[in-house]
Amino acid sequence: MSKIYKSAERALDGILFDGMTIMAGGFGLCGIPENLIAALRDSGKKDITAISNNAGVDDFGLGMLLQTRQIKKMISSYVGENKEFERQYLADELELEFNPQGTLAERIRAGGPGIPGFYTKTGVGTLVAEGKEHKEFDGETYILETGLKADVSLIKAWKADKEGNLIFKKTARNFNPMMASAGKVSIVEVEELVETGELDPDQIHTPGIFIQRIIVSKNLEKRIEQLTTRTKKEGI
Amino acid sequence: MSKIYKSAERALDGILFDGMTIMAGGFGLCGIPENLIAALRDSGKKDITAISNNAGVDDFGLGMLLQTRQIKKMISSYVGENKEFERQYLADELELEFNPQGTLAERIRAGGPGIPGFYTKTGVGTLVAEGKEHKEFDGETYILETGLKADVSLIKAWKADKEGNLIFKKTARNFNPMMASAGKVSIVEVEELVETGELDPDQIHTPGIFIQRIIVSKNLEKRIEQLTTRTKKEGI
Amino acid sequence: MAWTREEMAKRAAQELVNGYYVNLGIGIPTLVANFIPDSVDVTLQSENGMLGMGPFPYEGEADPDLINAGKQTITELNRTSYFSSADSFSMIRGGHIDLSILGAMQVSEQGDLANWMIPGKMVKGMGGAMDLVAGVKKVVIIMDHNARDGSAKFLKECTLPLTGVKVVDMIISDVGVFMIKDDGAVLTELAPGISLEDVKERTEANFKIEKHLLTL
Amino acid sequence: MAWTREEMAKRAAQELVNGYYVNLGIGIPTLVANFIPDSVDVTLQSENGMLGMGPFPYEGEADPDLINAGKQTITELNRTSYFSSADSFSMIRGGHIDLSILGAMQVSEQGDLANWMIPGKMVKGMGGAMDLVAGVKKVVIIMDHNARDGSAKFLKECTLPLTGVKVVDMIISDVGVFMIKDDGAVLTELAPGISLEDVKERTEANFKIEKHLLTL
Repeated sequence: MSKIYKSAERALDGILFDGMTIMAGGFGLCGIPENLIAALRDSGKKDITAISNNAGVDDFGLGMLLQTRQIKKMISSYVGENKEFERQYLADELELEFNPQGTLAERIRAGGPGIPGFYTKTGVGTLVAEGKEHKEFDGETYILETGLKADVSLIKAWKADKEGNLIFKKTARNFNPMMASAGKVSIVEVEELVETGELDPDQIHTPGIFIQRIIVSKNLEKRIEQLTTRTKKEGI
Repeated sequence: MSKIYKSAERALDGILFDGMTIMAGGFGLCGIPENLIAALRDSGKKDITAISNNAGVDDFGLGMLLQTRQIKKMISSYVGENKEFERQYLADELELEFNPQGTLAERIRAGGPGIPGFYTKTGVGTLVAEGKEHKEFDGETYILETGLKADVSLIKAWKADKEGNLIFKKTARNFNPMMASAGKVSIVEVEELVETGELDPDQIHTPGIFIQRIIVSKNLEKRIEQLTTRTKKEGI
Repeated sequence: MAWTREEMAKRAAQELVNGYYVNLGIGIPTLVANFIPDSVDVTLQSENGMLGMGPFPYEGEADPDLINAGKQTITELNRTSYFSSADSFSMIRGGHIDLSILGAMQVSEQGDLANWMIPGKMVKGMGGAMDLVAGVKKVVIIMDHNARDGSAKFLKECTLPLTGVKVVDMIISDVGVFMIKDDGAVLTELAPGISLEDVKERTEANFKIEKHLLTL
Repeated sequence: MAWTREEMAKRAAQELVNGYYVNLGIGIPTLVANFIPDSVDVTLQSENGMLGMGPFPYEGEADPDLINAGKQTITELNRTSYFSSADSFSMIRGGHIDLSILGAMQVSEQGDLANWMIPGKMVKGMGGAMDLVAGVKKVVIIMDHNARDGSAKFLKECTLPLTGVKVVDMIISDVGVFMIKDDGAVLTELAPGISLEDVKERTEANFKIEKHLLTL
């Protein structure tokens, strides 16, 4: 019953199909499952609905799946960094559903506990509210948003133990924990795999119950999208 | 702008009123804000609506506020351990709203992000569903539950830094993190107050933004409700 | 010779499958933990916020910050993780727990369950039971087949307030085992010394009988 | 002599109050961090999952796992905590952030905001802007008072798709400061060298004028 797979390719074996819905963790290029995205590209599966806050850049992250035209629809909050995305969208080759970032995070979070819908005031009176049920609570208007689940969630964590208990690092956490809970099958790639018992049980971000398969990342690039620095002279 | 108060009494000063709604963390007697509950009792404030998974025992936990008749209404999932509770309830002196434990946890969790309502399948077809809106999602029936907020949340954590960043210990975590987010004012009592910077920023369970006031617990009793042990001979 | 409580727990333990995440209710279901075969590795969830529940602590080693949903002091294991009640019920209601074993006051032939409330008596609350039956993939009930007054507990319809509708997959009682499927209940096992006639007499629910039991 | 971008950011920094939790949008709002008075202790939230955002890293010390919502490499502080996107927006939508400073394409005199979409052009998405304006206690807009073609951006009604309805509390533009209250907008400050006539000419929105400005 080991959850550990030798490669991203093997970890995806038998669970992919055309027309599937995937979630991929990350904010920009930070905390993205690089190996798993590459293996999904290599699988050639198509007509994918991809739920991810962003769409990567042209040659990295989910951008790789756009280049190969494997993605039919994106559900995202911001896609500014990707020219091929723009081209496909303007040519009507790609469906796009924009969600406010907090609504997207909460919709994915709702997938974990099986909450099919919740009300939020985000987007009331905007295009986002069109066609959605409106409801008043205590005199204020809210709109109904639905929970999201994925056939497969692709997760990036810092460390895992062999049970699939996960720890994320800094802002690479972002959407990963909720996506781990919202996937029918959730696969994680980690920088370090440790023995069960090495992680402090009070400090586990995602308990192993949410993780079905584990791989160790190979050749992580961890590309920086916008390198901003100061020189020592500048002080703070 | 220090969040640190010298005593539970001072930490509650100026924010209590008759008829208020409080949340109190804990599961059974595990992870309850002992000092804060005692100070709330000493305040004499009455007609309180108390949201807490349990109602303590006769002379400890929220049971102390029942003895003094300060609680008008309890919202709980299980109250089996309290004879005074039973007496007041059967004598119609106490209102009681039972929520399924998961529904209660999610209602409190919804308070943090300001979600006024969500759908769940828990309780469909039972007394819990009576009078609640029913709605179908993908052919399955769910009921509408509302989010909960408190005027004041009483929280018990293991450690805090001076910013109010919190770490909980083992199963004493339970309802505490959600209640911290759902309180208009959230007050924590901790076993240990550390300097800001001593806690690992990746390992903070409740960020300080949710905590307005901090005290260090005095004379914690940490009563055990059901001591169950094995002898070394028995092995596992 | 109907099954004892221990024998019922032992029978329930046969439902455990390697790799399962399991939630055991309070009472007889707790006993199931004592009968998990060595060859089967399951992870016990406690709804107060723990995955990977260990045995009771040794005398003198109990930690007040470490209890299970029955409020008993327990221990942690290598694999243990702790989390909030909200995250705990994400597991439970979201369908991430494979199996829950619970007690019952009444079960109907459609799989309705009543196990939290007797009108007119003091009600302690449903705790996590409604969430468990709503969300867990497979729900197994362990119960005495009849109430103390001899009345049937496996009924055409429950008369007590429900915990959940069409949620029970299997009943293990002192007289045998019933599977509850979409097209009705089926008696699949008999406790030693219990006859089909015994079961029929002591049961109000309609049920089919699995073939091999008819040839006994 | 209208205010420069830095001067607008500096004016916005005056809205920071000791103990505030603050979210700064991308663009000019980011500059506000450079003008926080030493006497004011605020905690910056970044919606990708960080509270207590520090300055840019020194050269050679950037960490790809540590970025802000603008995807820039940053650093942590003593007080920093990291959390998931869901927890981040619990803070934002739940009213736990005291102040957000954002850019705008258009603002209406009722406080409607448009800052994410121009029909017919490629839309990049609203990111966290709709959540911020829906949930944060006070929303301050920094913007050029007029578009590049000279057209007004502070309008009777927004013509672009909205980010939020009645959400803006204050506008800091290069010509001055407006407060937006329940009963309408009020011009409360003028940038040096800007006259009331200038503002009226460059603004479509109706606004009142605070007394002391009339006596200038």
